[in-house]
Amino acid sequence: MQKVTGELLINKALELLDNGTVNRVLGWKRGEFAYDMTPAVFADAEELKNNFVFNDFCGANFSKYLIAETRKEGKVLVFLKPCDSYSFNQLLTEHRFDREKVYAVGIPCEGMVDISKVKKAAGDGILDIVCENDGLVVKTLYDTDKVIDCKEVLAERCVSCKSRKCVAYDELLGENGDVLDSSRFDEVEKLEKMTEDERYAFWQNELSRCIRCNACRDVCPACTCEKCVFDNPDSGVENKAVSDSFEEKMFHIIRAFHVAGRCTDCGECSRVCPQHIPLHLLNRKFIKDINEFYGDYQAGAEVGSRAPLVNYTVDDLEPSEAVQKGDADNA
Amino acid sequence: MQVKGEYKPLIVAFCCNWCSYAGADLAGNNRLNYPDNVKIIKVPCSCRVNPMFVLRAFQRGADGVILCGCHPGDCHYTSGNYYTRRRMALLFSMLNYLGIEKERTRVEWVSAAEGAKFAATMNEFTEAVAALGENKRLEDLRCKK
Amino acid sequence: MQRIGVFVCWCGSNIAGTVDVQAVSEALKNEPGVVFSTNYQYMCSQAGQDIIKNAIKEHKLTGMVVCSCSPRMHEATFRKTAAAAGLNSYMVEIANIREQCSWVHKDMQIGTEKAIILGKAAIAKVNLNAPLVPGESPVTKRALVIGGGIAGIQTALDIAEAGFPVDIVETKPTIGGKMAQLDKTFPTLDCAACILTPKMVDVAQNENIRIFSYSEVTEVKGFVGNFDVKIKKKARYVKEDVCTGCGLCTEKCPQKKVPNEFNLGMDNRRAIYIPFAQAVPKVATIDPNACNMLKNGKCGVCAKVCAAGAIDYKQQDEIIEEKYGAIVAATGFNPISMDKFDEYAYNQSKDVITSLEFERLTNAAGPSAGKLIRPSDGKHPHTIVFVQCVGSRCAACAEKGKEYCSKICCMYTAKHAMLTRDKYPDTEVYVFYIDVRTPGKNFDEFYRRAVEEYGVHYIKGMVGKVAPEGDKLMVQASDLLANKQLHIAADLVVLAAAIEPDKSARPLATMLTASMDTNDFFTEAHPKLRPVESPTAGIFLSGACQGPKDIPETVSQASAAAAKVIGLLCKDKLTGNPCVAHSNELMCNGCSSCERVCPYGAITYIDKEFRMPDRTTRVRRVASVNPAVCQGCGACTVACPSGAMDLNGFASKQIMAEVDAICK
Amino acid sequence: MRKCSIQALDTVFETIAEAAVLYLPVDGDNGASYKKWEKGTVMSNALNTVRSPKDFFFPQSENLMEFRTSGKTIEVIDKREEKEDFVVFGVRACDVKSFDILDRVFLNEPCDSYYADRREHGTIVSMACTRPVETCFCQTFGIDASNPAGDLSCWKTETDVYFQANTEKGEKLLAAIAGVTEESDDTAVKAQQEKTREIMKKLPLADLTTEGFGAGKTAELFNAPEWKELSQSCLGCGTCTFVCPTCQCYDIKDFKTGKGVIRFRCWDSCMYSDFTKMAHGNPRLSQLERFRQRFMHKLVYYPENNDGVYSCVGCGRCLAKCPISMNIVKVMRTIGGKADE
Repeated sequence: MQKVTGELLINKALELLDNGTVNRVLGWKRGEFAYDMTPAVFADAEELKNNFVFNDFCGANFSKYLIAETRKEGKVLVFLKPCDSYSFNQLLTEHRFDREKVYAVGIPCEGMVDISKVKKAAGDGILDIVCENDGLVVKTLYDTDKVIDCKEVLAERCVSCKSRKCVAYDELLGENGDVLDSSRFDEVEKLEKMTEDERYAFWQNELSRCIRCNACRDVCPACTCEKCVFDNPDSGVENKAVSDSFEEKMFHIIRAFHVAGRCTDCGECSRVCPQHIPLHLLNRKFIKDINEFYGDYQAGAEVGSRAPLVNYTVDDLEPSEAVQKGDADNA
Repeated sequence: MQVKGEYKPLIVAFCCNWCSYAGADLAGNNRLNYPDNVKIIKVPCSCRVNPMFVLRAFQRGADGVILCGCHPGDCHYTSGNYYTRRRMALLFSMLNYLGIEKERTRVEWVSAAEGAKFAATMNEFTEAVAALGENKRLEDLRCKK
Repeated sequence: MQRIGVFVCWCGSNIAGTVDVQAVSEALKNEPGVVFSTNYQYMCSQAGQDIIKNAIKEHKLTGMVVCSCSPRMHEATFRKTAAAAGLNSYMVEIANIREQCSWVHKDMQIGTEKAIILGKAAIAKVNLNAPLVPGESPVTKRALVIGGGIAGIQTALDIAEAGFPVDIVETKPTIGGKMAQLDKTFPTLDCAACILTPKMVDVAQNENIRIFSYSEVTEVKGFVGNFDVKIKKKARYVKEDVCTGCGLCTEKCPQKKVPNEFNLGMDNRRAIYIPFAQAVPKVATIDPNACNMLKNGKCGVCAKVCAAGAIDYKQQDEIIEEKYGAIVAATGFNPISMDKFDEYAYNQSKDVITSLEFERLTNAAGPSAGKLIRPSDGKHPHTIVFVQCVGSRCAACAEKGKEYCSKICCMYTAKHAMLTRDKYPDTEVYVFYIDVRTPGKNFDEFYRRAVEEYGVHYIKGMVGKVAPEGDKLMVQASDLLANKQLHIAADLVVLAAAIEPDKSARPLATMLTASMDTNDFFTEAHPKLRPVESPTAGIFLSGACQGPKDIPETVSQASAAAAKVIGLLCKDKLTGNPCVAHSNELMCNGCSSCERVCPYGAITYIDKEFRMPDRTTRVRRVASVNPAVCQGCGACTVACPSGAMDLNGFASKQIMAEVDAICK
Repeated sequence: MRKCSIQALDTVFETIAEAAVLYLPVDGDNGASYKKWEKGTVMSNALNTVRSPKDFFFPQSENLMEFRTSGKTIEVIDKREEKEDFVVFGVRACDVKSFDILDRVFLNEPCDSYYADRREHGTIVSMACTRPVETCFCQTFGIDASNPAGDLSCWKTETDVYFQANTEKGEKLLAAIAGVTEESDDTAVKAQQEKTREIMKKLPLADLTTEGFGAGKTAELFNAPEWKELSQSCLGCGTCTFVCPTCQCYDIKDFKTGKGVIRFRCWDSCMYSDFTKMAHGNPRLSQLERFRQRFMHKLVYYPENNDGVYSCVGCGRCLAKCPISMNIVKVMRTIGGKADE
């Protein structure tokens, strides 16, 4: 489904390695199966040719890796999908890495595929997946080969993609897309329309599954604290495992609050949650509220913009009005 | 004024040093009653109140949390309460989104001259929280008993 | 573990009437950390304080809690008591059991129970208190005044009179500002030059004052008492110390067609010029955009005629670095551009002018030598229409005007109308207004004179359109009181343009880390109680850069700012409030969130090398709080996601301990 | 061997639930998880639960004791609750093996009494696999998915369910359900096993071996240069450890309730920067060291201390759940291959 091929990316990487622009490449490395790509650093042309891949399963957002990568010698090449480029800008806004040490190549993205949806559609025991045009040919252990329309198995975050526009790059491969008029707040609205009791029941059910593995936090490009408050015994709120249902709420509320106005809505948190908790619905609530209360704001759309929570106007909404406004049930 | 019945909700009130804490003092000077279950914590400015403190209070058994600060435009530090306003607008909206009763949280601007407003606010807030009953949705069972 | 003493005050019957003080001191005895607990009739009395002092010594207390009246009453008293007995003042916490307990509850049992909880919360906090020592910093005894208008002049003179050196930085070649361009001043009608120029001379002659004219501030670093400022002295191609101001060069210069900004472009000056006769410093300046010698090396007339040899075509911009203890912003105002007000035909007709241009037209030193003429044909105008509130109070048209009232226009328009009628009784004068605002000493009397004695036609209503027709200006307006449309064939239309802060104020505010409102006026530290100070310590505000004001108000504010500066410079050392924010560099991400919410600009970033846990070293950007500037509001502590930023005296842990104690 | 019809399985559950609390995997929106059986509960056919069943014996967090303060006195309260007998039904071969691995840690001296308590009250009924998937590699560790251990082994065919007791507890349970089961031969079971073993051979990870790992390989593998490259992608989250049936690290922490202190233990992850933090800090300072620790422990240190038993059972949960798809298989392929040369 992707419009740019892995081959094109490999050639670009080889060119930049060869002409000395960069000395290594951050990319997706082939896995055991057709869908388990791992972010990896390629310094070697052979390795790049053999193991670099780009396909519908390359969801991982590389922006956060740049914090560690830019501390190394030399310049690194990074491929940025549109949503990654927003995180890239947000990290730059917060001075989290040195722009000079990165060569960013923007690439278009047609949306990534959620492997669990593929498994549901094609059955267990996936042996191979081949992308053909806009379809996936899935070979399984127990069933005949199936052709699945990519659109049917898009990751949730890609279904409601906010932008196909790369907002940060040194060079662009393919054509840049547009900011989309997405329906990403529909689910939030649905929740807002529920009664208080229904909402509580919904979130109780979702959050109670949390195992506090911290994957959502550790993958999040906005969560880049040197020391997270939840890991810091001195913070007074540190906790490791969920001992009481309060703790998972505390963790998710505070985490969402800490990234409020900084979250670019890349959707990595929900992608990685082993318990399938729709964490993006927390972040999106903040984004939606911010847009409605203080005017549209897209974190990472540009470098250096002032986040809504470190800003104000003298005639901002009162908290009581805000709660009313954000509560469709009672509005 | 006391709340009817046996159940007395616990209210934590964060008051800024310059306006609201002085407003609470004025309520005392004027002998204006408000429920004893309201306990005040002094902060330099309402903007010192971290959302974590609000959640902490609920965790430890508070039934309602109220923040009081200078009226917008009157902040001793010029802009602190503007940040408070944004932070709490978002936090409270989020709590409501999670199904936590919105009547349990409030921000009220109380100046040093508004002793009567302070007392009235506390009376009214306590009543509103009492009507909800105990905080069950944001409690930590380990802190109960 | 602390050793805490608890002192419960009866306050006569004020507390003891509704709180069982004995029970409170007994109950608190068992709290963690408490080694001593007692109660007494009046803790704030000498005898009460002695009890505290003795207990501190006898029980080797490391902290204490006084359960008494509000800390707003006696916190300072008990801190001094503690210090007198050798205990750090900041190890004292007050449990407010009077105003917030005994006085608001009537039942003894309820009052006692609450007092105990408040006491426990205070104890929980003290357990986490740390001794704090206020920081000290020296004060550089020199002030910088940015802007050389009447505000800057007055501030500088007052500071200099008190004996402190002052530097004035002015972007124009001369000081004097807007006031130097005015003709008469309301409501006394004395001539502006007569009262201003002696002050300018005073400035020039005062040994404590240095004037950096044709200069601008390019960098400000440091903090209250210790600012490091870079000033760029722009090349004027004339040696300031050599030029005698004789003016010969300005007569001989062949380049005659340079619009004269001092007269708002209504006449021309030469490429080398002295803005006006009483300029200070009275030194010529070469306009590099107009001078043929500087542009293409062909001329050199001024150098030839200058007997003093002051011309220096090779002069370069010069950067001056100086230290200051205080900085005063006095950047003033400008009338807004009339470009967007097509309805008044300002850009179509030379005979539609602004009030400031009118000032120049009526000024004896102006382009028409004081004769009121139409700029288009030099004829005497017989009908003049003044339009008030052009761009002021313009909430509906925010994209071209200002929401606020410019404050001075009502009065100067009355002045213009009155002076016109006085000098040219044959001239009909109309003033269109929304409201006439005259709330100053002798202001309303002044306005009434214009109406009653001078027969100025004041018409409530706005002008809808001005259309040039032949040599007339057709003014279409509504008379709201008579409820009819008016059509006036005017010879001259004068627009009372709204005023706005000078464009240099915004970048300056950024350098000073001083806050501004949405209109780019500087924000005061408190709108009522600290009107001449910026929230940023050591930065003071003088004149119209803080908001529209007339000359009397400007001068009084300028002197007030000077008084504040003098108060600061009198001190040898500044003692800070130790309850300030501080950043734990190991946890700081360098994200700038705290810097953005700090109202005082107390936070800067430094690159610092750290030894990382994995034995490598890394240079990281971390926040650093200047304790001399921080006022301790705590906004940064919540903006910081990692919790690296915390506040002395109100640490997160302390507040959480209080929460825990209350919620037990 | 005894059997009952599929239709009679509910009766079996009912009978078991009469004497003990019965847990079994139940399908949910987001995969299967163990739930308490109630009348009408339908057992999941999913290959495995999202979370491993180790919670039954080693819960994510448990209160150990409580200290209550009153004034300046402290009272110590044992928080241990009276345990009920319980049965976990439908545990797959890999997960059954994980209990053996946990036992070696917790039941060896000094014995962990909290764990032992739960273990004693629990009976494991396993369930043979028939449809392994691509992430399965239990055979690498010598586990036969078609022949699971446990107190009572179980095979489900299209029509019947077969039971075989392996331990005393299993015998007891089998006796308890004797009324609703009947004696049977093992023909059907054998046939199913044969079929499953054939499928196992076709799995993409069927060729994965433990060659190059095991006791005595520390010196050889510890400084392998590949660790650096492998660990670079690791986010340092704890997903792999928390879904892993054999990871057994925990932290003991105190929680101040306001009235006292609850001392509890909770799962910890060697991937975390604050894992085993001591007075001087963390002994494993970089993510490389922490990453290496997890795999060295599973593949070298544990077998070294436990008669060559690896502490991975090849359940494949970490393969499915790692946010960036780095996992033990990739480690084994990269490092193991190297050590052989």
